Formats: sequence, C-alpha cells, structure tokens
Amino acid sequence: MAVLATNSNTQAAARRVNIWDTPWLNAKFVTGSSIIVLVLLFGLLGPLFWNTDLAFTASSPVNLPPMWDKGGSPEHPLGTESNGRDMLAQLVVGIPASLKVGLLAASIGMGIGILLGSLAGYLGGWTDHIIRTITDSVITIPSLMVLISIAAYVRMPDTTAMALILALFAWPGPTRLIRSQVLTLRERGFVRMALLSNVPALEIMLFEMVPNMLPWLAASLTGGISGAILGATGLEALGLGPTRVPSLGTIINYALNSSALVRGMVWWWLPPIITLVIIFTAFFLMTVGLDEIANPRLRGYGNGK
Amino acid sequence: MASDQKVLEVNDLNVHYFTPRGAVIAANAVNLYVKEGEIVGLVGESGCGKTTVAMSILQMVSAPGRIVGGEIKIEGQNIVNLPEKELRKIRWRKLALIPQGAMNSLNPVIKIREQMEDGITAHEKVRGVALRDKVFKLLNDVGLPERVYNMFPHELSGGMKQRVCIAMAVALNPVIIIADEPTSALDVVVQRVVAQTLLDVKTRLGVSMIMIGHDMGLQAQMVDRVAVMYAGNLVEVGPVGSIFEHPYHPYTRLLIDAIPSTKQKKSLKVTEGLTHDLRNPPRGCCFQFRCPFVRDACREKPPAFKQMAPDHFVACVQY
Amino acid sequence: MGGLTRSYFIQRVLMFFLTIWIGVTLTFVIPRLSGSDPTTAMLLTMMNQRGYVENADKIIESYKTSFGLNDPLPIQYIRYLGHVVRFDYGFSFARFPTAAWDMVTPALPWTLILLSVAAVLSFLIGVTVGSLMGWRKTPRWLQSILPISLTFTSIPYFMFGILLISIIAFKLHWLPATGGYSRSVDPGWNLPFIKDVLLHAVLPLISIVLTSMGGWALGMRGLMIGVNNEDYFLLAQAKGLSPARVFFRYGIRNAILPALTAFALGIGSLIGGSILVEFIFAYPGTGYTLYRAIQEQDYTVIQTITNLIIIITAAGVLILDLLYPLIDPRITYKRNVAS
Amino acid sequence: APQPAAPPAATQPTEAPKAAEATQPAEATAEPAAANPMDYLNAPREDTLIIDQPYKLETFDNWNPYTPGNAFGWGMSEIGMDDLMYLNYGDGKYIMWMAEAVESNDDATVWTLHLRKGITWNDGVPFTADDIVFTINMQIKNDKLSNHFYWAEWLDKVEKVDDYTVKYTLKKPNVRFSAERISGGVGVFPDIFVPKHIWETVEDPTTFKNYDPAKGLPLGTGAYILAKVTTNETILVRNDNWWGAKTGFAKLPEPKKVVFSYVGTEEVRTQTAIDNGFDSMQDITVGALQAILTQNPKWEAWFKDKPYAVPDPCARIISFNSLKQPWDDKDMRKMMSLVMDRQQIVDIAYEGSTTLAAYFWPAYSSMKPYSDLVDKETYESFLQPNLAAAEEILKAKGYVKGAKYWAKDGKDLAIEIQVPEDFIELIRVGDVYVEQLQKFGINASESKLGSVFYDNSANGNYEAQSNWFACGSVNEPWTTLNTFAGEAAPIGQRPKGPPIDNAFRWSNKQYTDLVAQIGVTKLDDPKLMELTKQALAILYDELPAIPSAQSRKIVPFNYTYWTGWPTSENYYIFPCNWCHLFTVAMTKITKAQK
Amino acid sequence: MEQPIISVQDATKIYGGGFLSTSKPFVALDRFSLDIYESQAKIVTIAGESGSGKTTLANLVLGFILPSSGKIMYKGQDVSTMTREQRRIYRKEVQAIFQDPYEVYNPFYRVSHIFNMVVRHFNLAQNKNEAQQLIEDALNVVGLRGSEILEKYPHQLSGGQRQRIMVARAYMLRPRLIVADEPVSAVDASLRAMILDIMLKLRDRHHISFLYITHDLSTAYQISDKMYVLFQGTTVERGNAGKIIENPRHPYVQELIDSIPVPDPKMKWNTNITLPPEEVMRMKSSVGCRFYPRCAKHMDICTRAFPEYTQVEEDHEVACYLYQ
Ligand SMILES: Nc1ncnc2c1ncn2[C@@H]1O[C@H](COP(=O)(O)OP(=O)(O)OP(=O)(O)O)[C@@H](O)[C@H]1O
Ligand SMILES: Nc1ncnc2c1ncn2[C@@H]1O[C@H](COP(=O)(O)OP(=O)(O)OP(=O)(O)O)[C@@H](O)[C@H]1O
Ligand SMILES: [Mg+2]
Ligand SMILES: [Mg+2]
Repeated sequence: MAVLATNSNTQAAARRVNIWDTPWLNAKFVTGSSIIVLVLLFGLLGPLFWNTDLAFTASSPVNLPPMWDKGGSPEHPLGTESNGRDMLAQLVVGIPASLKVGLLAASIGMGIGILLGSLAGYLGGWTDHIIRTITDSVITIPSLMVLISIAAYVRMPDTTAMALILALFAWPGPTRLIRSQVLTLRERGFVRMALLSNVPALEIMLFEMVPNMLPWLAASLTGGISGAILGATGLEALGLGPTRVPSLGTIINYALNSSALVRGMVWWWLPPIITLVIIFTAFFLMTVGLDEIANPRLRGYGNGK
Repeated sequence: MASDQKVLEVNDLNVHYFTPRGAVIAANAVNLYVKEGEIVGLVGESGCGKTTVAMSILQMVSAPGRIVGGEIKIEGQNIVNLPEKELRKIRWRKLALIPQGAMNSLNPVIKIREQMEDGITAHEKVRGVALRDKVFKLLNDVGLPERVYNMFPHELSGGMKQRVCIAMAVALNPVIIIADEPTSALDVVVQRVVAQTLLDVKTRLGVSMIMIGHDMGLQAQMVDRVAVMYAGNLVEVGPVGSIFEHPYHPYTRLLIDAIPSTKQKKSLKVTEGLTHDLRNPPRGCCFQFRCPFVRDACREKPPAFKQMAPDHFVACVQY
Repeated sequence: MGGLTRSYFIQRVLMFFLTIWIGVTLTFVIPRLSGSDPTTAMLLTMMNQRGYVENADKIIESYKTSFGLNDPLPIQYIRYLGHVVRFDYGFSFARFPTAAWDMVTPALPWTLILLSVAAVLSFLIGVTVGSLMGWRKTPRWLQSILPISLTFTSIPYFMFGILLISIIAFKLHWLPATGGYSRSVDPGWNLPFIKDVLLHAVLPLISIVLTSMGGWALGMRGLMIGVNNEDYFLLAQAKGLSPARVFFRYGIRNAILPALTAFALGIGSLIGGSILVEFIFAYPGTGYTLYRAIQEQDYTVIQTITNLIIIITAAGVLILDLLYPLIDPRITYKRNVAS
Repeated sequence: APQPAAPPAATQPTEAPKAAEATQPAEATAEPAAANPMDYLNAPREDTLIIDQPYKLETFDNWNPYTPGNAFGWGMSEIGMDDLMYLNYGDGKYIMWMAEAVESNDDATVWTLHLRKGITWNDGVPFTADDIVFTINMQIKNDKLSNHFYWAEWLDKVEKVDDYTVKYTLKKPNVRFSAERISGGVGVFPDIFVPKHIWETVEDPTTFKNYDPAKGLPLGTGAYILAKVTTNETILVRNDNWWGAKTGFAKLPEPKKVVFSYVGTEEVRTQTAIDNGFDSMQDITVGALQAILTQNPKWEAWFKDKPYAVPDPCARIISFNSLKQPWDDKDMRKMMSLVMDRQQIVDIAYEGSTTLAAYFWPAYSSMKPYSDLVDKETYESFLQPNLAAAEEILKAKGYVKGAKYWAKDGKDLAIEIQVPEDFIELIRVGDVYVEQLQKFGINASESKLGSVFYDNSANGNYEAQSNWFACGSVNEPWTTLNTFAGEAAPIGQRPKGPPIDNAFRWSNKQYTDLVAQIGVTKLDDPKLMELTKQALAILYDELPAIPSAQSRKIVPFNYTYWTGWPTSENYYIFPCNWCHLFTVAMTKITKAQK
Repeated sequence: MEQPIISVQDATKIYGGGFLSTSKPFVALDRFSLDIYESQAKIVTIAGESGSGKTTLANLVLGFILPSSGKIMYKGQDVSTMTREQRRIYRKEVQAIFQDPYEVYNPFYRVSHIFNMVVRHFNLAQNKNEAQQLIEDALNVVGLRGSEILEKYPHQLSGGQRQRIMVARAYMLRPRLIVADEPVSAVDASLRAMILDIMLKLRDRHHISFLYITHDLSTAYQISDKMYVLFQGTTVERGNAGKIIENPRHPYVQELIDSIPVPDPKMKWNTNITLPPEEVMRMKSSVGCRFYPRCAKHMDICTRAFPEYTQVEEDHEVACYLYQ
C-alpha cells in the first residue's frame, strides 16, 4: 500500500520536474532569504508609510509607551524614547542601516578573504607563507586598538565608512578558511576541467570554487554579518558611528545610556534585539539551506529515520 | 560446503530515497537469500542499488533513504523496524560489513588497535590482555604483522587497510559478512591477496557472505551464487557456474560479454540505450530501454521470476 | 609514526618569531597613527584632580622629553624593540609613576582565569552543540531546539549581560551581580574568598559562554556534516558502537581539528580580556586597562598588553602546531598543516 | 549697587559646625573609641556609608597627590584629608576648617595663613606650618609634580612664621590667591599637604607612590583612614582620635566605615541603589533616578521633584573655533545662538532636569549680582530661539536657502560639532542642537571623540564643540571670564602660558585688557562691577561660545541608613560626594532612626 | 625528423622536501621519458599499481604540476615557460578526461556549463547557433543528444553519460592528444566498453592520440598500441602493448598479469601469492631496482643501480638485470 502511494507521488513530482528541478529551491534557503527580503522590504517600503523624520532626536514627545499600553498614542504606535524619537521610524531607518553595515562589512571582509585566501591557496609557496603569517599576526592584534586609532582619524563616518572599518577585522577569518578550502578544491576535478578549458584563474576562483565553498562562506558570512552588526553597535558606543541616522546599534546604545531597562521601557530595547535575532535566524536558515544545496547528500535530510 | 540453512533472507525489499524531487526507487521488490557458508555475489552497474541493499540489511540506509517495504530476516528474525538498541546488538555480532571504500573506512586519527577493539568491546566483555591477544590473532588471521596493532591508518597501504577491515569484520564471528566492493580500489596484485584472505577466512570460519562488485572476473573466482541487479531490480540469480555458462538475462549476458580478456583481442561489445531515471521507473521490465530484444510485452508488466536451472532464476519475458 | 621532524620544528619556530615581530611592529605603529598625544590624557587626569592646570604646555614638554617622545621615530622604534626584548616598557604614560607592568599584573590573574575558563567552556559547549546539530543521529527534538541556542550570538553582549544581572542577581537574588569578590571577604587562599570568587564568576561566565559559543557551534556544525559522510563514520555505526562513542570518537574527534587551530589563535585574546565583561560586571581585568590605555594613548601600557597577547597567541599556535602531529597523526604527511 | 561676594579674608567666616551644637544621638558619643580603627572594617551595614563611584580605580596603589595617575578622588580627598577651608556654593561663603583665617596685604602680594591649633596627622604627629612649607617647596623643586608651574609662576617664597602661621610672598599681585590656591578654584581642587616627617625621607617625590596601608600611608589629617583598596572600591575606616573631634572643633562623623564602590554600568548602579546598596550616588541619568525614586521611596534627590538635580558649577556651552571660517564672524556665531532652542535642550537632552542657560557660569545666588550685569534684552534673547532673526543674518551674509540647506557660493552651510564620547549629557545636548540646526537649514553633524576631543580642543582642530570649558566661577565671574582672555594660539599649537583654557581661538585685545584689570582689582573694589560689565558686554556681543544649558548633577541620597543629607532645602554644602566638600557633609549626617 | 607533440624528457617529480616543507621528499616519478607523435595517432597506455606515479605523469603532461627535473615539451616548447597564447594552443591540443566522472562536474552548474566554458575561452564559435551546432556535433560523436542532457544537472546523469560528455567536451576542441586518466575504472563493465570504443573511434577517425592511464591491463591489451608499465615511479617495461601482455618479461609485470582474475568459474585460482611484509616493501632504495624487495628473482646487483633498458624484442624494452 505504502509503496503504491509513494509511487503516485513520484509520478506527480516527475511531471513538474524541469522548472523546479534546481537545487536553489531549498525550503530553508528560501525561508531564510524570504525573511531577509521581508526585513529589507520593511526598511525599503517603510518610508512610504511612515514619516522617517520622526527617527531624529526631538521630533516626537518623549517616553511614550506603545499604543496598546496605557498612555500610548496611535501617532506613535511603537512608542517613543527619551530623546523624542519615534520607535517605529527608528526601526524603519535603523534596520536597513544595520543590515547594510552588516552585509557590507561581512562581504568586504569575505571579499578580501576570498582574494587573499585564494591567492595563498592557489599560488602556494612564498605567497602562501607571507599571507598566512600576516593573517595570523593580524588576528593577534586587538581590534580595539586599531578602532580607536581610526576613530581619531575618521570623522563622522557614514554607514559605508563604518562597514569599511569593520571589514578591516572581518578578513583574517575568511582568509584562513578560504585558503584551506582552496587547497582542497584546487585538486578537484572540476577545477582541473576549468583549467583545461583555459579559464582564467580569477574566473575559476569566482565561478568554480566559490560556489562550492558556499556552505562555509555562508556560515562564516552569517557569523560575519551578526558580528558586524554587533561590532557596529560597539563602534557606535566608541563614537565611531554616524550619529544622526539611527541603526539597531544606536537604538540599543541610547537605550542603555538612558537606563531603558531599569525604567521598564521594554518597547525601547526589545525591538532592536528581536530584529537582530530575526536577522540572524534568517541568515542561519540560509546557511543550512546552502549546505544542503552544495551537499546533495544532505538534501531532504530530516525526512528519513 | 554450503548447508541449506538460510541465514539471511531478504523478502520483497523496497527502499526509496525521498529526495525533494521525487523518491528514488533504489531497491524494488528485491528477494534474496544467503545460505550458511555461502558467498553470494551481487553485481550490477554503478548506481543500481547494490550498496542500498547492503545497507538495508544492516538497517543503515542513509537519510533520506528509508525501507518502505519488505522484511529482512537474520536467522529467522525479522530486523526491519527493530529499535535502534536491538539493532546495535545485531550489528557486527551477526552482521558485519566490509565497506566499499576501505581507504576511507578507517578513522585516520585513531590507532588501528582502538578501532579493532571498540567493535569487540561494544559487544563482548573481553578486556585487557585477552582483548589484545584477540586482536593479534585477528591480525594474524588476515596475514598482518602484529605491529599494525599500534599503527595509524595512514601508515598502512591500501591492501593492508582492507585486510584490517576484514579482520574487524570477522572479529565477532558474525553470521554474515557483507563485503561491498572490497577490492575495487586496489590494483590486481593486492586485490588478489585480499580476495585470498577473504576466501581463506570464509573457509576457516564458515561465515556466509554477500560480495558486492561489478568485476565479473572476480565474481567468477570468488562466489558461489551470483545475483544480478539492474536499476533497483534483481534480474537474475543463480549458481556462478550456471550463470557464466548460461546467462539468461540479456543484461547478464552483456555483463559477461563485456569482460575484457588478456588472452585475445576481441572487438568491444557496445550497447546503446540509457538506464532510466530511478525516480521515474517505466512500466514493465526495467531493462526495456537497453534491451536488444525488447518487445511489446516487456513494456506492459514487470516479468516474474522463472526457474531456468536448479537454483537459477531469471526475470525476463523471453522465457 | 608522523611525529616531529626537524624541518617541521624549525619552520614552526621561525614562524613564531616572525609573527611576533610583525605584531610587535604593528603595536608600535598603530597607536602612533592616531595622531593624538599620549600626554593629553595625563593632562586630563591632572585636570580632574587639580582643576586648573597652569602652564600645561610646559608640563607636557617636560614629560614628553623624559619619555623620549620627542626623539625621531626610528630611534623610538629601536628603543622599543629593546623594551620588547627585556619585557619592560617603563612607566605608564597616563598614570605616571606607575610602571606599565604594575598596571597589568593585578588584573591579569582575574582576566586569565575567568576568560580561559569561559573560552574553554564556550569552545566545549559550542563544539558539542555544533556537532549535535551536524550529526544525523541527533534526536529530532534536540535538532529543533539547538539552533535556538545560537541566537544568543546575535544579541549584543552588553544587553545580554545586563538582562542577566537584572534577572538573576537583582530579581532572583541568586548570585552576586558584579565585581570579582565581595568586600566582606579577605583576598587570599581561604575558603570563603574562593567560594565568593567562584560565585562572582558565574554570571560573567554564563554570559560569555552563551553569547560566544554560537560561533564555534556554527563552524563545528559544518565540519561535523562533513564527517557524517565519511566512510569511517558509517563503519563505526555498522560496528554497533554506542551512539556516544560514534559521536565522540569518530565524529567530534575528527571534525574538531580545524576548530582547534582557531581556538589556539584565540588564546592570546584572553589577555586582552573582554572589555564588555569587565565593564558590565565590574570585573577586575586587563580588558578595561587596555581599553583605557588605548583611549588615553598610553603607549607603554598598550604595548605591554598587546605584546603579551601577541606572544601568547604565537606561543599558543606554536604549541598547537607542535602538538598537532599527536592530535592528527597524518600531519607530517600532509602538505598543509593545521588549516 | 550689588554687593560683591565675600572674599575669604574680608568676610566673617561661618563657624564650622561645633561638636557641642551638633544634635546627635547620645549613644554615638557614649560609644567607646575603637582600639584599632581597622576593627571597623567589619562594621555592620547600618554603620557603613556606601558611595557610588561611576568608574573603576585603576592605579589603586598610587596615592601621591601630585602625580598625574593617582587614586585621589577615591575617598582620600573626600574624607581622608582635611582642607584649609571649604566654599559653600549655597551662600558663597567659606567654612574655615584647618585654617582659621587668610589675609593679604594691600596689593595682594603677601598672603598670610593662620592655622587652627591642635591639628594632628592621623599618626599623632602635629600638623604645622612646616608641613605646608615643605609641601610647597617640594613642588617647586620638582617640575613633574602637578602644581610646579603654578608655584613657579606666582610664588616668590613661602615661609613659616610660627607653627601656626605661613607667609606666602608672590612675584606679582594676585587678589584671588586664596580662592585659587588655598581653597582651590571652584572650591573643588584645593591644595593638599603631605606630612613632612614622612616625605622628607622620600628620595624621588615624583615616583613615590605614598601607599602602604600597613604603615599608615597615605597619611592624612581627616577623620577617616584608608584601610583597603581594590580596583572596585576603597574602604576607609573612622579614626576615633580625629583632631577635629578631639579639639571639639567638629563632631566625629557617625559612619564607622565608608566605602567608595564601583559596581559597573548605570543599570547595575541603579539596581544596586534600589536594593539599598548605596547611600549616595552621583551622575546618573534622569531615567535612572526616576526608576530609583519610584522603586525605593527612601531615596531623595536634591529637589524632591523636577528638576531633581543640583546645579553644577560648570555651565554647558557650545564653543566655536573663532579662527575657522565662517565662525570667525561674530554674526554667524550669534546666528547659531539664535537658532538654538534651549528649552528643548532642557526638555529632551536633560529630560527636564536642568534649567535654561543664558550665562557661562552657574546660576548660583552668589553669582546673581554679576548675572544681572547682562542686560535684560540680551538675557531674554537666549531664552527662546529667534529663527527669523537668524535668517536675516544669513541673508545679510549672502546665504540663500536651498532645498534643504542655506548655501553660499554653491556650498551648503555646514558645521561639525564635536562631543566627548564618554560624556552622555553633552552628547545629548549635541544631538538635540544638531537636529535644531538641521531643521533650520544648516547641515550640522556630530562627532563623538575619545581623548582626541581634548587634543582637538587644545590644538584648535574643531569647528564647534559641546563642552564646559568656560568653567570656573561659582561666586564671582573672573575665572570664567579669564577663560576667554589672551592670545589665540594658531591652529595646531597648544596655547602657551596662562590662561591655558582659551581653547576658543578667540582673541579680543580690549576684552583681555579688561579681564587683566579685573584680575588685579580687589573683590570689594566698586570698580569691579563696572569693569565686569564692560567685559561682559564684549563677551556677549562677540559670543566666542554660546551657553547651551545650565549644568546639573543628579546626586540622590538614600535615607534608609543615614539622614541629614544636604538638600535644596538644607543647603549647608554642595552635595558633592566626589570632592573634598563631602568632609563637611560627613560631620552632618546622622544615623537614620529605625 | 618530426617533432613530437608531447615529449617527456627524463621527467622526475619529487613531492615534499625543501626548506619550508613539512614532509620528507618522495619520488613519485623517476626519470620518465616518452614521445607522442602527431602523424600517427596512437593509444599509449601507462599502467601500474596504485601510487606508481601514473596520475603524476598525467598532471605533468597537462601542466598542472611542474617536474622537479627534466622537461615536458609541447611541440618543442617547454610547457613551463609558455606565453599565454602558446598555452592556449597547447590547452586546445592537449586535453584530458579523468577517472571520476562525477568529480569533474561542478555540481552548481548544468551540464551545458562545461561546454560553454570551452566555447568561450577558446573562441570556438562566433555566435550562439554556431556554438550550439558544435556542441551538438561533439555529443553526437559519443552518441548523445544535446536536448536530452545539456539542461540537466550532473547528478541527474548516469556515470556513463557523464564520462561520455567529458569525451565529447575534449573532442570538441579537436585536440591532438587526450590524456585519459583511468577513464573507465569507475564505470561498470557495460559502459566501459562504450567508452573504450569511442576512444578507438577517435583514434581511427579523428586521429587523436591518447595517453591511456590505467591499472587494468586487460583493457590496455584490447585497445592500446604502446604501453609503459610503472612501478613506484620507475618504468619497468615498455613497448608494444600486445607484446608486453602476451609475453611479459619483468617479474613485476608477470606478477601483474598472473593476478588478473579469470572470468571463468571453472578456472579458480589455485596458487597463492604473498607479498613481503610492508616495511620491507617500503624500504625503497633510491638507487637500484625498486621492485627488489618483492622480487622472487632478485640478485645482489639489483640494489646497485637502476637497470638499463634492454631491448628483448622489437618494440619491447625491459629494465631488469635478468635480461642483461
Ligand atoms: N542519500 C541518497 N539520496 C538520494 N539518492 C541516493 C542516495 N544514496 C543513493 N541514492 C541513489 O540510489 C541509487 C542506488 O545507489 P547505491 O549507492 O545503492 O548504488 P550502488 O549499486 O552501490 O552503486 P556503486 O556501484 O556506484 O557503489 C542510485 O541511483 C543513487 O543515486
Ligand atoms: N601532491 C602530492 N604531494 C605529495 N605526494 C603526492 C602528491 N600527489 C601524489 N603524491 C604521491 O605520489 C605517488 C604517486 O601518486 P600518483 O597519484 O601519481 O599515483 P597513481 O599511479 O595515479 O595512483 P592511483 O592508481 O591510486 O591513482 C603516491 O604515492 C602519492 O602518495
Ligand atoms: Mg555502492
Ligand atoms: Mg591516479
């Protein structure tokens, strides 16, 4: 009986095979990326529905609770904080700002990592030794020292500059990781095939090796992104952040600086944290999905016993 | 040599791999038995489900695979759907495995002794000197020096690793050993040494074996009975002599004809056609797309097994 | 057996010194890049204590000359290398006349003990969680719960720490909130003190471990997935070994190797302490000292701590590299070590 | 004409609280003196006073008061030492303590200090003029000790007349010598003396750490002795043999043990306070204060209600760099002031915990006569923004309002305001002001900086800063006025010579001359008011800086264990638990009745 | 004289060793020489046990690794010092197919990817249609149709298909030489014949030479013209494939041929072979014959120097002292 049932399922699946038969349609990957898209949409479309000027200091009454609480007002549905900023507006502005910093910093770090890691892994020999030594040395230098030194120089960075600064510390990890991956991928058949097809090194790297490193890259990107978002929060605390434009980090910083916790202003500190957790979870889901995509043996993993 | 006691029976085994895009039918109504002291060869092209059958017997089909039907009896006991704990007791004690890739089947970072010992101690209360002596004896049985005991896998050659695997498999005197292409990664000289070891162990201990492989030459040398698989289906089973003399199924014939010889040059026998997608098997005979003798009847319903000679069965509409 | 070959040893030791030299030089260069003046902080503290500081420029010149800050950079660099070799960097610039070392030593044991325990715990737990997530045989309920523990990684540490304090220390009164020990106990090798220190360490420990294990877990998960597909892993299962043995001896034992390198690289940062931990839990430690020193451009203190970090990291990596042939017997046969 | 505030020598000093007058529970005096003060280390909570410290003590083993990295401010200067006299901001009067009187000759070049009799160091050795002379000469001899250059500039010689009389001979007249040095500027940083009998054996006073609790170091004259130090707290125990109580000059303070304690972030401090872990706090945010007040009714702030806070001496300002275009133009600076909505700053940045600012000094009653010198119209122009007037100025300067910003020659008008990153109050002022400017059409931005902030200030690397650098006056305006006087050092160089605080890069010869004149005019000279008025007219016309808010400190007290705290209603001393004025409060507080 | 398309001259490959290396030097290929001429397409077999240096040789010929000493010449040009353009031509003319037909596909791309790569980087076609035509033609040679497979992912193909596609890919470039590293050892018997058949066709119809690397002497016997038998990096016997297999001279080659299982259940193995203990086999003398420890007929002289090649018959040389 059971056999028959599965057979008919199979037949059904077979009919629509071609369009859908791409590894990218992985449930986890799709869920994760949809969440990210939703979060981005919230930031992108938010300004159409909500006045983002309310995200600036002194634009609203102070310390209003969210509208469902006593004393809240529908004009500020998520409440306001002590500097007279509307929470909803801050989230609308802050979420994309943080995501941008996180993504940018992590991808720049990853980019440098890919470049150096592949150079080291690909060329080997002295290049490898030099890159490896430098990477290991840089890992040992406390990032704080560099950050504060930069803080003295770079004034008022916008989110891009901030991402660049964070990227300074985001590359050694990926470099090591990618180096070791390249070392193994270098011997793989499809890389050899690309070599035989006269494909230039850069293209081999980007189009042959990188996709196969995706699970590792994704895991390290996920770590990198949440690391960068948190790092940005720290930088903002150091005074390196763009001060006017709120990000999740600045919201949290201000909340702490104003004792939001002891004042019981949950509507102030909790939303940015929930957002961070959602973003992280989404990227984590994408990582898991990518694992399954790149590793056919994992696909559909969980259905079995 | 072989008694008539069936130590292993596989009845109507169906194994599917549930991929997101349809179930791969990797074993379809497979019926097989192994008698005491017998070596059954399981041959077939790559991807036809040999390993799947082997793993099903061990109840270790890897996810997303699942046994969806049938039973597997070891000494009369059905082990399908036995709880994990019970299975652990049966594994290795009754059912041992010589895995497909001996090269990678030993944990590279722990010593041979530990890998051999843990299989034993997981099932038997042997400790200390007795345990060590037992391991020494096993190594000795497969012709390995005692010093292997303290070595790491990377210090051994491929043939030695394979022999370590054999030694591990026979450690508990199992009822049946499943050897999944035990020599396919080895070159001929070493392959022969390993094959000899296997045969030697088998005659001494009288264990039964399933020998998976696709080298018909090696099968001819080693097994008592051959089972031919194609795309998840068993197509022919019979005593080795009978099969080599009289391959009934066109696929079996193809396999035997394709064996290259070093004695005379002959033109290569090339067949056309492709194996179907295992997710989407055709109605009727599984071999219909590649069979030179295909006729309408083949496309209607799967052929039933017919006995052609003593113990020699074939599933083909021709007969 | 693999073991240590001479060339392997020499190479590692060379690497050790090279890494140190690069790091030490960066430590010299980076603080000087910021262009701000190490004596500013000195003036500031004086201002805080004395209000008005008359003739600040004269005081600054007087200190600068005695610290040698007016010398050309190459000379300062050479003098600095001398400091590095002697392991003594002189007075703290901002806290004259305290020696740079004296700024560091009282805090060091606190930082080291708390952070090394935390680092080891977070590594162990992270590795276990990650491995469980990557292991096929993990019970499904665990599979679905474990990822939740990763989300701690995404919560800013200070927020998390403060939440923990408010709930566990202030609401529930289970544990002391902050500090290294209570004022009622006498530091020393006596039982009440040790007990008190341990109690004070619990909250910081929990918060570090929870927020940092996710990183290990994430990486370990990937490694474990790889091991899952290895033939030896399957064979171990076929042998009927207990799941625990398969998991630890055949799973983690193999998957952990790359993670160990990362761990060794992180050893040095223990000295750097965790500013946030020390800030939030008012825990005595070098992280805050380093932070303050950087803020105040206190070159000698920066150098003392940073170079300690560099040397210990390099030593950690060296030791790991030398031990690696024992952990991974294949190593001297493989072309690329510990990556 | 308004009366000038009392100079210390010229007015009747308020009497120090007499032990006899002090109302105190009988059992407190009946208590026998402790054999060893260290026994008080185990004093129970109700005998202990715990003061919140917002930062960590890093160099806890350096108690040399003259080196930059010392641990003073962690109990020692507050209650471990006595000062010559204390200034009560409440009435602008001095409370004489170790000094009985200070007087000067007519041209203010010779000053004489009279010490009280019976003062002893905590080891029993008498405190005499020798100690003072020794301390000052030691500083003159060592250019690394913090007051060296002050003494070098002003002091010709210091002599002992007798054990209780010290004579200072100055190189040039200084009418404020007593205020500046003897009681110390705003009254927070007085001269500290060291025991000659210990320090004369010290080889190098610049590297001597003065720390060895076992040997009684640091040695002071105060009612408390340093007992135990860690990075997170210092503990002082009462010296029952304190000279003040023995001579009957003052009441022996009741707390047997005083702890200065650092517990971490504000959240933790607040929660500790709610749990009665502190008796007094300093510098917390309004939010935290409100949380404390609602959750523990035993806490009270200076004012029971808003603004809660006690006005602090250092008024908050936005200072402009008068060497940088376009802020070298006084009209532009004025425009910046017109745009500023000070009420909003009070409401948002301070959450109502301070008052409007029109002055560069605190609105203390003793300052009122001087504040009144600023004409009413000018004063009122600071109370409300006047955007129309600001626009007029910009138009007159050739600026045109674009889509977003005012612009000239195609360049948007922009300004970067620097704020110190560890000073949340100033950051929040900056935040609000930046928004006001943005709304008005000036592309303002804010940079939070670490210690570079101060470098920049000294070297002129800024356009505008949110700071407090006009600080100094509490009972008469000269100190603050002096911060604007002098030459403007070129950008990139530190200002040389006094006054060092002219970080404004603003220079006005006429003003500088006026301030110099005020500096040598005796405080009871009627000329003083006129000169001050002239100087203020220039200052308010040029506005090298603009006041942003009155400063405030939130200093709540806990009445669970102790009462008698200074409050707005009982202003016997500024409630400063982080400075030496606390010594006075210590003699006033009493155990709470259970 | 005609210039060989590929000439391997005394190529030695040593792995490891060196200042910053962590492993002991290991001679994977020892003074190997070989010439392949264009005029007469041949299938040259390199046979030998696992680890004997076969893949090393393939990698050398393909320029993936450089020899430690000796030279690899492509039409008289040293492979290691080629210009970009020279390399392009060399790549076009010397192609390869590998053992594992799964590994060579990037799992992320459809099958068409590997064809597009070739078309693009060798400028084989002016436009899409032309490219399509080329690909289709190449697939037809190996008996496949583009419409069936190009849009599939590699994991959707059978092993035989995958391997044939690789052959088609190589063929598309019309190379002069295809290095085939164990092209059939991972496919089963029925598919093996098909691939070997295609190789023969390419040799005969399209004059493509093959460097056929295998450990399976029986297939070598069936299709190859020339053969080199390697043992631990050294060539022990070389010459006409048929002659070597029918009449092996070197004790090692004899042992190899003896060990091929006979596909006849009636003729079971009756002799036992044993190998000497592993440590003896590992003691490789750097001079002398490497087979010495395993050799039943070893003599003292064998350890002294590597034996010269002796011609035992026409087109059949052996490196063994037995024949000197
Ligand atoms: N985890 C899996 N997920 C999906 N399909 C699988 C999985 N494992 C095996 N299969 C499919 O099941 C079929 C049978 O595979 P199996 O490994 O049993 O073949 P085999 O006969 O052992 O092949 P080989 O000779 O290559 O070892 C194949 O078509 C394979 O693609
Ligand atoms: N990159 C490398 N570094 C170090 N040693 C290597 C490397 N590649 C190969 N070797 C060693 O060189 C020897 C020859 O390897 P090669 O791959 O050429 O053998 P092969 O004849 O192709 O074997 P197989 O039949 O197993 O493919 C082997 O012992 C191998 O371990
Ligand atoms: Mg298989
Ligand atoms: Mg090979």
